[in-house]
Amino acid sequence: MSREDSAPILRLKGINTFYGPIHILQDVDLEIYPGELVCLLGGNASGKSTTLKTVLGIVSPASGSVEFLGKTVTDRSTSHRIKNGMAVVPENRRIFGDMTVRENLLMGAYLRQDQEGIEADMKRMLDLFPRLAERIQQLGSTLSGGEQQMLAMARALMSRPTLLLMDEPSMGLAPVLVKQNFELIREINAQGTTVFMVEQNANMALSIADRGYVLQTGRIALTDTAGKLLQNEALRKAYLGR
Amino acid sequence: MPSDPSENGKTTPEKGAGTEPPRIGTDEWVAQVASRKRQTRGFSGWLAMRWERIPLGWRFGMVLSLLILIPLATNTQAFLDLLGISNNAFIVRTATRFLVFALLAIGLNVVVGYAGLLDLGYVAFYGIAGYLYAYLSSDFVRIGSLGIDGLHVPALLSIPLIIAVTAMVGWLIGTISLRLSGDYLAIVTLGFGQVFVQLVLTSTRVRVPWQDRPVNFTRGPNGINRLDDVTLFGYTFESTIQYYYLFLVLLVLVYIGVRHLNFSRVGRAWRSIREDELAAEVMGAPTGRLKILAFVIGAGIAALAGSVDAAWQGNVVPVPRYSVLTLINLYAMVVLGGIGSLTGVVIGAFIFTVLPEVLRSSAVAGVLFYGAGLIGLYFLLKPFKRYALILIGTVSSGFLLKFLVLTLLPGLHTGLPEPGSILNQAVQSWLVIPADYKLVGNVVTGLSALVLLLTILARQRPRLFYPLLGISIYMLAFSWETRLALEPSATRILIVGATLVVLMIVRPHGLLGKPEVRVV
Amino acid sequence: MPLLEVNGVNLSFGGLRAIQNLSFEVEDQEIVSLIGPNGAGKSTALNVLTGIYPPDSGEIRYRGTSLLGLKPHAITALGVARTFQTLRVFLNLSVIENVMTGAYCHSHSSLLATALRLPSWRREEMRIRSLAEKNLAFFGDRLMGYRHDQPAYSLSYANRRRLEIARAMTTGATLLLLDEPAAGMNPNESAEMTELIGKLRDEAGYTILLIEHDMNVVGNISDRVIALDYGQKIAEGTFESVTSDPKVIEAYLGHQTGGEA
Amino acid sequence: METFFSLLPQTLVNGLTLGSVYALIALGYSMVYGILKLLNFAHGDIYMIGAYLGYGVFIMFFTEQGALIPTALIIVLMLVVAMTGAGVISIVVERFAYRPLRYAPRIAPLISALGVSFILQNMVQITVSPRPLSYGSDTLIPRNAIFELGDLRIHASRLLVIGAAMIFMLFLTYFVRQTRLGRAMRAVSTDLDGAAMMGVDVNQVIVLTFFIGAALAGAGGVLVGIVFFSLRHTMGFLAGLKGFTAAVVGGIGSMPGAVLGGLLLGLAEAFTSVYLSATYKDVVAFVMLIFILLVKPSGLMGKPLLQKV
Repeated sequence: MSREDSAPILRLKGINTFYGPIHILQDVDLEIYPGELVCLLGGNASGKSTTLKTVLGIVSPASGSVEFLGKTVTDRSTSHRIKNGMAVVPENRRIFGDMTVRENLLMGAYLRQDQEGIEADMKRMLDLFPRLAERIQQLGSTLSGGEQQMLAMARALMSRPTLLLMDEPSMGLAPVLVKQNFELIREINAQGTTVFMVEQNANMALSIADRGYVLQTGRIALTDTAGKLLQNEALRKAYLGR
Repeated sequence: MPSDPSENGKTTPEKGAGTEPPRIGTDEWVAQVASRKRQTRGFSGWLAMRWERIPLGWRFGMVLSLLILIPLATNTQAFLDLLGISNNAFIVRTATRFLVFALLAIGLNVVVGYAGLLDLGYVAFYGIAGYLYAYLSSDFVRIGSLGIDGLHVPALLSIPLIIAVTAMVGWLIGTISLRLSGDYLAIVTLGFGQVFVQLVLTSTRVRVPWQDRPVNFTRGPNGINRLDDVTLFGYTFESTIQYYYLFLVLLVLVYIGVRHLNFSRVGRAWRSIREDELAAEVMGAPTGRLKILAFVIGAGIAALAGSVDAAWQGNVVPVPRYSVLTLINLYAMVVLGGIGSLTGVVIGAFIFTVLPEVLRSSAVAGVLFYGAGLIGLYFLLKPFKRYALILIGTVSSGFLLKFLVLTLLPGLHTGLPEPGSILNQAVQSWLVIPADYKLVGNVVTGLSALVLLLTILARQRPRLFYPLLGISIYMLAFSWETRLALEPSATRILIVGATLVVLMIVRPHGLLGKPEVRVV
Repeated sequence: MPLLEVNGVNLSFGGLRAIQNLSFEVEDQEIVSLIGPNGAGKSTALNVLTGIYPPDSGEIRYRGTSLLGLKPHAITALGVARTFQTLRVFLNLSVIENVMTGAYCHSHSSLLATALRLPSWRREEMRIRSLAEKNLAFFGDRLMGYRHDQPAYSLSYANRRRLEIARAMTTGATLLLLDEPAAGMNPNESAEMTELIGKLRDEAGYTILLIEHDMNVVGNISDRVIALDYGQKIAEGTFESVTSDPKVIEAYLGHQTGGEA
Repeated sequence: METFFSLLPQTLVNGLTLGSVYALIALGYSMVYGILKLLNFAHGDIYMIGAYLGYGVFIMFFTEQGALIPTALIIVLMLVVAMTGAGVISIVVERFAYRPLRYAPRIAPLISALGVSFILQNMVQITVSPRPLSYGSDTLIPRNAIFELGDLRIHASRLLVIGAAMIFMLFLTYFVRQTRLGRAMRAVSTDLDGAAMMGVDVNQVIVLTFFIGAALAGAGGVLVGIVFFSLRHTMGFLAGLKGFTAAVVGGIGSMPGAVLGGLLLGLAEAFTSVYLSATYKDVVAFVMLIFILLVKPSGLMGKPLLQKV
C-alpha cells in the first residue's frame, strides 16, 4: 500500500543516536507517505521510543537527517515541527494532572493562535468524546485510564495534525480498551490523518497498519506491508508467539 | 553482535549498513558501552593510566611520604630563597588547614557522597565539637559554688567524649530530619546550622534559675580563647608543625577506615540507597538506620577534626569559622573533587585551601590570572599557529590603539600611579589607561563580563568570535590592571566563584567522580 | 499451615479503592500467578505484601507471623523478597555488587571489624561474594565471568530482569514475588524465563507468587491462578478454569484473544 | 497583657511588611524549583542586585538640590529598572551557569549557583563599594507621611511595600492562571517532556520563569531599601536564606505557599522581636521552620508525594 508515487511526508535518513556512551539508533532509514498508517515494532529498549523522539526533535541525532513535508527539520526545534503539523500521543499519555480537561485540550492547541478555530475544534473534540465533555472542569489526574487515553488523543488532535505520532497506544490498557483504541486510530487515519505508531503489541498493530518497520537493537531489521509482515517466519517466531 | 567502538557522533558510511543484519528476536547487548574500553586519549589519559598501574599501596605510600616531607622540604634555605620568604610558617599553617579541611570533607563525603543526604548543617557538628573542647579544656567554665575554676580534662578523655556527644547530636538531628526527604532535609539541616551559630552569637546573657545574674555561655562573637593544647601520653602538641603531623595521622586513619567501610556491606547499602532508596529498602537494607548511621559517622569525624582544630587554633570563634561560608567551602571541596570519591575529596580540599591562600598576594594572583588565561586560551584555540595569531593580533591592535590615542588625544593616557610588577608593566605597555582609571575600570569590569559571555555565545561563528575574543582579552587585561589587582580580597573570591562555575560546567561530576547513568 | 496467608485486605488511595477484601493463600513450594487488567491491583497487592503500602485493614501472615506494621526491610529479612515491574536494579553498581546488596539482612560485621578489616569481616565478605556468584550462576552463562564487574547499566533489558531475580535470591528469602518477570521479553526469552521459574521452585526450593500478562508463561508453570479486577478477586483455580471463567474473559482477556495481552 | 495588645497592630504591620518582601523572594525560589528542581542559591544576590539598581536610579534623580522629578515617578522608575535589570542578569546566569548543567547530577548546579553568588557579590563590591550605602531616612518618603488609624500609626513606606507586593502577586496569579504562557509554565512544571511534546518551547518558558522570579526579587530589593534605608553587597545572603526558608515552609514549588510562607516568616520575626528579643528572631524563625516541616513534611501547601512503585 505504500504510495511511492507521492513524496513522503516524513523521511528519516541514516539516523544515529547516542545516549551517553550507548549507541541507540544505528543507521535508521524510514519513510512515511501521506495517508498511510505505519507502525514501528520492536522489543523493549530496541530504540522505538528514541526513534519517535528523534522524529519529534526531543532527541537530536548525532548524524543523519529528518525530513518533514519535504523540508529538512533535523536542526529545528520540537515546537517548529509541531507548528508545521506533527502531533503526538505520548507513551503513558502524559496528561497534565494539575490541569483541567479543558486546559489539557488547550495545551494541545498551544501553538495555534486562531481563537475561533480553537474553540471550534474544542467543540468538535467534545462531540467526538462526550465523556470528556462531562468532565470538562475536572482535573486530569482524576480521570480513569480509558478517559485519559481519550483525552490524550483529543489533545493531540486539537492541533489539526497532518502527521499523528503514537507512542505505545496499547500500553497500560486492558485488552478491551486496547481494541477500542485501535479502532479509533484506524478511524482517524481513514479521515485523512497520516499515523505513525510505535507499538510493542505486534499483532494488534499489524492488524490495522498499512506498513510496518521492525526495529532490532537500534536497527531496522525488516520492513514490509503489514500483510507480508504477518506472514514473516522470523517475526512470527519473535513477536507473534505462534 | 558487532560492537561499535567509541567514535561518538561521527559515523562512517560503510559501518552498520554493511555488517551482518541483526537477528530478529535476540535481545543480547542492547547497551554497547564504549566506556568498557579505557579512555587513554591525550597526555592526561596516559598519565592516569600510568598512575593506575602502580599498586594501590605504593600510590598511597607515595602521597603519604610527600605529605610527611612537605614541612621539612619547605624549610630548606633553597626553597625559601626560591619563594623569597623568610620562613615556612605560612606554608605549614596552610598545609595544616588543608589537613583539617580534608578530614572535615571526608566526613561530609560520607553523608553527601555515600548516603546521598544533602546535609547543610554539617558545619554545626564541627562547631559543637569546638565549643565542647573549649568548655572541657580551658579556664572558661567557672562554678564558684562547686569550686570549679576551669576544666582541664585530659585530651585522651575529652576528645573521645566530644566525639561521642557530637555523634549523639548527629543521631538526634538525623532521626528528626530523616522524616523528611530530599530538599526538605537540606533546609532543616541548614536551619540547624543557623540556629547553632545564632545561639552561640546570642547566648551571652542567659538567665538561669540557679543564678542571680545572667550567665554568659559563649562570649558571643568574641569566642573563647586560651584553650589547652592536646596532650597524649605525656607528649604535648604545641607548635603548628606538631599539629600538622597529628592531623596527618588522624587523616590517614580516618581515610583508611572510611575507605574500608565503603567497600563493605555498609558502603554497598549506602550506594544502593543513593541509587534507588525503595529498592534498597525492599532488598533488606534498613534505609532509615543506614542514613542515620551516615549522619552519625559524619558528625563523629567532624567532631574529631573540630576538637583537635580548636586545640591547635587555641580558640573558638563562631563567625566565620563555623558559619555557612565554611560549609560552602566544604561542599565546594567535596563536589569539585568528585562526590563519593575519597581521593577526589582530599584533592578538592587541597585546591580549596591552597588556592585562596595563593591568591592573597596580588603578584601571585596576577601570575595565576594571566597564566591560566594563556593556558586556557591555548586549549581553546589549538593549534599553536592560530593561538599565536590571535594573541599577536590582540596585542598589536592594543599597541595601535594606544599609538592612535597618544597622537590624536594625547591627554587621555596617563598610566597608573603604581605600575606594579614587571608582569603588570608588560601588560600595561599596550593598554590605554586614563586618569580616572578607577571609574573607567568599574565600567569596563562590568562590561567585560558581558563581552566575555557574548564571546562564548558566538563561539560557533568564527567571523564574530575572533574579533570578540580579542576585545574580551583586551578588556579583561584592562579590568585586571585597573580594578581587580587593586582589590585582592574581593578578586580572590571572584576568582574562586568563577572557578566553581567553570569547573562544574566542564566536569559536573567533579575531578575524580564517575559520571552516573540515570536512566537507560 | 500455608506459607503465606492474606486475609480480607483492604486498601484505598483517597477515594479509589485499590484493593477490596482480598484473601488468598500460598502453600510452600507452590507457584501462584496473579492475573488481571492493568490497574486491577496486582502490583498494589505486591506492594502491600512487602510493606511498602500499609493496608487499611486485613491480615497478612508469613509462616504464621503477621507482616502488618513491619518495615519492608524487616519483611525481606523474614524471607519475602521481590522484583519490580519497572526494573529497579542499581544501575551504577557493578553486577556482582548489585547481587551482594541483597545479603545485607543476613550479614552482621560490626563497623569496627569492617574499618579494621578483621578476619571475621573477611570471612563474611567471602561468604557473601560466593553466595552472589552462586546465585548469578543460576542463570547459566548469561551473567557470568567478566560481566560480574561491569556496571549494571551495561546489561540488556532481559539480563537486568535476571539480575533482579538473583538479587532477590541473595536476600535468603524462600518466597519470591516476581512482578512481570517476562515483560518486554520476546517469546524465546519468555520461554527461557518460564523454564527458569520452574527451576527456581524445583531445584532451589523457592515458593513463587507471580504477576504476569503473558498467558504462555502463566499457563506453563502455575499451580494456581488468581484473577483480579478492580482490586477484587474474581476467580481462583487452575489455569484452565480461570481462563475459561466468563468474568475473567469479560474483564481481561476479551473474546478473541489475539496473542499476548 | 495591656502592652501585648497595644503593640499588636504595629507588630502585625511590621511583620506584614517584612513578610511581603520575603514572599517576593520566596516566589522566585519556588517558581524555579517548581520547573527545574533547582535550588537557586544565587537568588538572594539577584535581590541584592535589584536593590543596587534601584539605588542607582535614586542617586541619578535625587541630587543635593532635591528630587529632579516627582518622588512617585522616581519610585516607579526604580522598580522598573531594578526589575528589568535583575531579570536580565538572572537570564544571563541561567544561560551560562545553569543551562549547561541541566542534565548533570543534582548537586552540580547547586555549586555553580554558589559560584554565581560569589561572583555577583564581589562584582558589586569591586565596582560599587564594599561599604553600606544609605538612602537617608526621609529623602524618598518624608518621615511624617504617617497614616493614623486610632492608635495605629503606619508609615507610608510600609503601606507602599505591602501594596506593591500585593499588586505584583495578584498580577502573577492572573498571569499563571489565565494566560497561554502561564498555562505553559504550569505544564512545564508538572511534566517538562510532556510539555515539550505539546510544542511548548521549554527553554523559553524557563527563561521566562527566571525573569519573572528575578524581577520580583529585584522589586523586593528596592522595597527593602525604601523601608530600611540602607543596602549592602552582602545583604542577599541572609535574605536569600529567608526566602528559601519561606518557600520551603509554604511547600516549595507552590506559589500560594511561597506567599504564605513569606508572610508567616515575617510575622514570626516581628513578633519575636517585639515580645521576646530581637536577638532571637532568626533562631525563632528557623525553629518554626523545623517544627512546621516535622508536622507537615511537604510544607504548608505542598502536595504530599506518593511513593511510586
